[in-house]
Amino acid sequence: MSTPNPPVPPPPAASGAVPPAPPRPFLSRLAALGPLLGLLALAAVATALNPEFLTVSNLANVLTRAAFTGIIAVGMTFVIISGGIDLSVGSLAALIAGVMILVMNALTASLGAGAATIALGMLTALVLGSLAGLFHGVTITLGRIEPFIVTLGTLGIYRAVLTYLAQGGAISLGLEVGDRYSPVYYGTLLGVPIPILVFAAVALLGGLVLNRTRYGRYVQAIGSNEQVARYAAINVTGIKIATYVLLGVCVGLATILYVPRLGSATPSTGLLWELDAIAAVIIGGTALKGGSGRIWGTVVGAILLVTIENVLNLTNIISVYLNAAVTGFVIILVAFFQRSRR
Amino acid sequence: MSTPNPPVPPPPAASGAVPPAPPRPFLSRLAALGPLLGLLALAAVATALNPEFLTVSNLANVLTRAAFTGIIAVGMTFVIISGGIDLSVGSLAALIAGVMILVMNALTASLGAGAATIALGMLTALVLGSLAGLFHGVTITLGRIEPFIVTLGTLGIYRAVLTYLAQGGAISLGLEVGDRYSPVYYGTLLGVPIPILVFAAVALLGGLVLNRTRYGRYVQAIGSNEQVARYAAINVTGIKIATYVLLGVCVGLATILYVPRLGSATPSTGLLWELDAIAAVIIGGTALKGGSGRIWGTVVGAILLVTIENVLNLTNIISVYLNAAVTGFVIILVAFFQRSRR
Amino acid sequence: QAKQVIGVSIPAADHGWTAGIVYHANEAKKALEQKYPNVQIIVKTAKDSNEQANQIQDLYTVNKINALVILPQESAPLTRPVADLKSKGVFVTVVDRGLTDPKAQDAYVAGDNTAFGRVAGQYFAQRLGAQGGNVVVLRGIPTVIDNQRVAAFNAAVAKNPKIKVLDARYGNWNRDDAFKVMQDYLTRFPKIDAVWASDDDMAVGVLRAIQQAGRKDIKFVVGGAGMKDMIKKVMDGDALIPVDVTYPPSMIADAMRLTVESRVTGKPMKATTIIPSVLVTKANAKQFYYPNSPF
Amino acid sequence: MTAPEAVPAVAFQGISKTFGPVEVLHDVTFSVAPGEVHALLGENGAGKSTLMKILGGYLAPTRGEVRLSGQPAHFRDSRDAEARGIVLIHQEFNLAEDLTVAQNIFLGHERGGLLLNDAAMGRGAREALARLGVTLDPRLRVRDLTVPQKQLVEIARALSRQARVLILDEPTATLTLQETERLFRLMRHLREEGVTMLYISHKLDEVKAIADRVTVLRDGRYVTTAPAGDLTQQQMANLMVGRELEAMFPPRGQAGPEELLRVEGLDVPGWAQGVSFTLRRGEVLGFAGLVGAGRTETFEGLLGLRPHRIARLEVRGRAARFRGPGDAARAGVVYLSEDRKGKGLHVNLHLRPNLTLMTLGRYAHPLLDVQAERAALRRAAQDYGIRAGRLDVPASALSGGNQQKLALAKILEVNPDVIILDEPTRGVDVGAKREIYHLIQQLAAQGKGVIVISSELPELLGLCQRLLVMHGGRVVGELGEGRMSEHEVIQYATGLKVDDHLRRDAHVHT
Ligand SMILES: Nc1ncnc2c1ncn2[C@@H]1O[C@H](COP(=O)(O)OP(=O)(O)OP(=O)(O)O)[C@@H](O)[C@H]1O
Ligand SMILES: Nc1ncnc2c1ncn2[C@@H]1O[C@H](COP(=O)(O)OP(=O)(O)OP(=O)(O)O)[C@@H](O)[C@H]1O
Ligand SMILES: O[C@@H]1[C@@H](O)[C@H](O)OC[C@H]1O
Ligand SMILES: [Mg+2]
Ligand SMILES: [Mg+2]
Repeated sequence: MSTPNPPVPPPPAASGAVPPAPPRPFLSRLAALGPLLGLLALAAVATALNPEFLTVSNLANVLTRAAFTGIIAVGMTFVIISGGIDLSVGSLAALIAGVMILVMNALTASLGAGAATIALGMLTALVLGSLAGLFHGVTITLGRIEPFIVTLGTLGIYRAVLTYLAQGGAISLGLEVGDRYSPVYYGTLLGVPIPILVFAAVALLGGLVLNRTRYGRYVQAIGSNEQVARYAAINVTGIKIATYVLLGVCVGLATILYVPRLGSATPSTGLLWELDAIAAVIIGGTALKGGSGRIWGTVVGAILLVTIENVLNLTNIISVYLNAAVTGFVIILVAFFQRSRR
Repeated sequence: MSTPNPPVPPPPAASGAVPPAPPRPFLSRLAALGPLLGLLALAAVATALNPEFLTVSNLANVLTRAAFTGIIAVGMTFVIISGGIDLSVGSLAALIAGVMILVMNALTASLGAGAATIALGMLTALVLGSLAGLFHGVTITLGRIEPFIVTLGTLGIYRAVLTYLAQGGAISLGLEVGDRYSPVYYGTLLGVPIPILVFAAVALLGGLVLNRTRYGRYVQAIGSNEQVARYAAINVTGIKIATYVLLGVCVGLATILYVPRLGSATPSTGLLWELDAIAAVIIGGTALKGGSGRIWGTVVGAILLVTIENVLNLTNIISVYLNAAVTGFVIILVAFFQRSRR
Repeated sequence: QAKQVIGVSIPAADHGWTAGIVYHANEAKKALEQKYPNVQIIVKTAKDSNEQANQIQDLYTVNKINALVILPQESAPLTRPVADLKSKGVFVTVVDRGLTDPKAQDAYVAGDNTAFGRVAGQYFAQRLGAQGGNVVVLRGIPTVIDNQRVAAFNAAVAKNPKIKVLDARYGNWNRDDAFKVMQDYLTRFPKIDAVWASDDDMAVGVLRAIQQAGRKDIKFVVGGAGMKDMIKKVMDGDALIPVDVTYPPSMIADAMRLTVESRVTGKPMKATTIIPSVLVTKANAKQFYYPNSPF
Repeated sequence: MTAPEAVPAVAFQGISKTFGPVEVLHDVTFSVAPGEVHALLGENGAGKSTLMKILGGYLAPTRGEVRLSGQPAHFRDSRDAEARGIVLIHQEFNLAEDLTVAQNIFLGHERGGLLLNDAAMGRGAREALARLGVTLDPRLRVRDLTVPQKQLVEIARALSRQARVLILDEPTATLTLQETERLFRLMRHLREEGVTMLYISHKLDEVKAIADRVTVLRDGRYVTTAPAGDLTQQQMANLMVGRELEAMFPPRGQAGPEELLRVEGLDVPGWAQGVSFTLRRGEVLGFAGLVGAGRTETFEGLLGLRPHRIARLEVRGRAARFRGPGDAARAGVVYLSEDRKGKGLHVNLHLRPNLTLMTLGRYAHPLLDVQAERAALRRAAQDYGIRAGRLDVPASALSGGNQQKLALAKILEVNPDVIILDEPTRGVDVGAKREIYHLIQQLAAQGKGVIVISSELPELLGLCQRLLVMHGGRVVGELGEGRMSEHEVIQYATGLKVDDHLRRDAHVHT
């Protein structure tokens, strides 16, 4: 099996047994851009309704907000592509926020309200996130329980534990640490808000991992056909667990950015983020049943969802009661434009 | 290979290859009973904690409450088996409740507060439910949009429209119609509350349709492999649309039973019912990716979910903050016991 | 005179009381804009704290508001975002659910949550009298104001040692949940003398559950906030609903009016305006009855 | 190179395998010499694939062991076996449909460091395919490939590994002569390099052509091993079925006068153009052509499964229109797909619902009569010789050939007038093939019209009264009984020859 020149003569000219593929039809390429076009259309409408939409400060606001669920959605993309789902991310974010604040408040006594305390708080968030992900992954793969069930269960558990820690009220970050920590959300680097930078980094890294590493390849293979992956000697269990851990880390990261924003955790922190994150992934063109997907689509999806809300805030034409209806309508509309792909 | 009689030739000499089937392994049968065993175990614990659990009136309460999401979950079972999902059921229930009440209040003027008004109100509910289902089905199949997206969109739309109709407040049923209508929820037949009877009827019918009719078989075939179903001359589009219509009718029916309970519809009516309904289906042993499932499992799942809540209310051992944690834990536990099936 | 843009940010109408808030805010907007042609009022509703934080950011960045009237979804999470706006020169009036740091606001208009619990508690203590009785409580959703109310209620009820609070569970300010919790209370406790539903929406569910069970042991139910149907019952002398405790959603209109007036006239606004929670009885019920409000 | 050497490359020693309560391999012992092509023969369900999966590390034997070059080998998994140089080309495709050709070929063996080197893998995939004489864009998603293309990818994947022992489980089932010939050339080349090959096929002529030695399994038991040269095809067949097999092809019947189906000017955009033909009662009409000639797509178009245009369609003399297979089935026209797993059979469903899927109306009164369905299944299992350990199992538990029989049984349940069979004997053993041929003739004798699309020329030549040959999406030749010969067909199929009366639309290009 080594000869550089193929031992078989080239096929006779007449055969053409398997003709080369025709170029991918233009329309289907266009459809893949569906969510992006949707976002651009929405932006155009928004600008027409209120030119303030296009100001740097407004766009910065929009992107910063998209960062939280966006970062989570990047992790969720991996989970969904591998054929899984995670309903617990919102609750997990709340729990992480609560524990992280408690840890930082406690550490302030010994370490002061400085960088060390904040760093340890951040570490707590990441460790907690990955532990939760590990638990999900192990229960789903080795425990052989549907991901929907496992994470529906932990959705309840995490939020309840937070409510318990907060005794029904709020867990608030000490003022001094809060001030030291606040640049993580409110600060900018070269004029760009930190959360946007982190979001961009996570998205780029996510795209790279998904499309250019073995791990990403295996995630797609598993989601496409678990049996085939197993036959290709891929460690299906390990890879699947890793997707949940990855998502857990993303949740931890998002929480790290989120805590300085509001400086507290309450029983309603992160409520329904799971829906937003999953919606961003699906709007972005990843199929719910897994197998294939794209990170940039997810990013666009996350931004799109936030933009709808922003546009609604910028204008006054719709009854306040109907906001959710507009959001729903736009979501369906955008999906309609990318539908021919499937 | 000789007799011309049937369309199919007689056995070739060599075949006779079919030995009688040995009984199905006991353990796998047991695992299929997972949710039921879970329910029984829970009931045992509940009785130990508070003997009141086993009283007729408490069980009647539990089953009556289970009826709403239970009826919806029966419809949801079909949708999920066919490979779909519907996130909008809770919002749809709220909208139907609102419109139904408005219709009945309006009709009271002309038709009086009698049976005719109530019957037309019920008809409205069923028609509305099936129209919504039709919209979902058509958009999903002919519009080729992921069911997750379509129903996430309508989830927002329906609730927003209700909020708009109620101007944010409550839409309340006229007192007189309310009184005439109330037996539909509060009444009993041979000592059994009406909602329980309806739930039982829906469940039986659902089981029959799923396992013993052509339609049910087609639903399973489509969920198992849509392409194969198409090649087998099954009207995939029609059957899929029908599952959503069926679910819509179930939502209408559940709402018919629900409205007399509180006599009003508010923006929080039916909140998160979709999660309960889907959870009931999955806990009952239907796979989220479709292809196969069982109605009785769904019924047990729906009852189980309500029972957990009931048990928590009947005892005092757990901090109120942690209720949701117990629910989550029990859900995972039950799933664990039926896991070996997969 | 320069145009004044006032942002009003309130919770979405997710239950009766917040529906009242939305209604009164929109009514006040109409009235105030009519009265002051130079004033523009933008009313926004938010379904959770996060969305509300986004919303006030948008009101500032895009609508360039001069003043903000806000009823925060939750206290702690909105403190920082509101403080941020104030630091940028926006005049801030906070309504009802206070912020955790009063420095983040210019003015505060509120119902009295402690009084809300206390007034109800006092009624229980007095009404159940010497022989006392068994009481069950339905709480709202886990929030600071809910904690305040329950604490005040418990403190007031404790004055009567014969009263036993059997249990307190969340009904989430929701009719449905209250119905279920009450059903289970009725199963669990053979003798209940009175129910503190702590909210009129929840009282609706409680009444239905009692009616269904056909239980005669419950002497009365107290809700709260002043929903028109409940006020009507008090007015009509319904035995089960002898009293109500006010917590009027019209406080949003008061806050808006006070804010606009101070902006237009330049006169300073009072730092704190507390709208007391009072006991509604058959005698005074008429003055709390607004048949046209959705709440 | 035919004599078994002292140390066999592979030795099976007393291998048994049970699935649940059923034992499907019983004490199988034989050995394979280094550098030989060793064919494995046996009826459908004889246990060939199971044995090969054991060798490939995908299954563990219940008893017995595999020895490699004399050393006992206990593989933990397929990766372990691959590390020892054993590579298996699966009978059922094992491709991740969402991944591209290149991604599948290198799945589990990606090239590159921290970041994957997609360019290198693309080149590697192209080379691997080129060795098979295939030019296929490695960036295509496998989902979008035709069945034969998938098979070629599957083979290319195995070839891209450094195999010392290569197992080919029915690699040619979906290939035509040309690809098969190319594969054989490659196999001979590998043999020269000392690669040991195990080869499974139901095409006995191929076995004669490529194998050095032959081992026969019957009902999971070892029967015999013999040099391929010492056995005639007839003898091989007899050994497999354990009795004397009579003539493969029954005598052809006579087509009646009545026209059952008339197709005029059928276009399936991108695949076929101007296809016209008629089918008469009692006729068996063949469609020949190379892979990619567009036969499958022509009929998928006809049935309304693909976008298509048609100038005129008549069923039994009446104008008709098929918007989908439902319309066709109602008109008495059914189609058996060549893609069994993807389009033909619900592998996750049990046998019973599979069998009755198209004829549920018969069992609905209005509730389905499950007893009657079971009876139908028992009858079909008898009639079609479907061999299964148990009947209450998912279709996936059947061997490949038995799945094919079930798929065939399913469409014939409809009792149609026009039966279109796309590769009906793909993966079917000789005995069963013969049964299917008899079945086809019998259906024709009952007055039905049968269209057979097949890549096995002998089959078409032995069965059909008339043969249409397609090339490049057009019908280029029509051969009546007199003119049917392998040579003629290939002339047409490769585009070297076009019938005059068809030339008008058949613009031939190379
Ligand atoms: N996973 C399984 N579970 C149960 N039975 C199985 C399983 N896999 C194979 N079998 C059974 O084992 C027997 C041998 O199957 P196998 O696939 O090895 O046959 P084969 O010789 O390759 O047949 P074919 O020529 O049709 O491919 C069959 O009866 C089949 O039904
Ligand atoms: N990947 C491809 N992309 C575009 N066109 C293709 C591709 N592969 C094949 N074709 C075209 O598709 C047509 C039909 O291919 P297909 O292999 O299904 O034909 P077939 O005659 O049914 O072959 P088979 O012998 O497998 O039944 C041919 O015209 C060929 O040019
Ligand atoms: O929404 C709450 C309402 O329901 C309660 O009665 O009073 C306080 C409000 O914030
Ligand atoms: Mg096989
Ligand atoms: Mg073909």
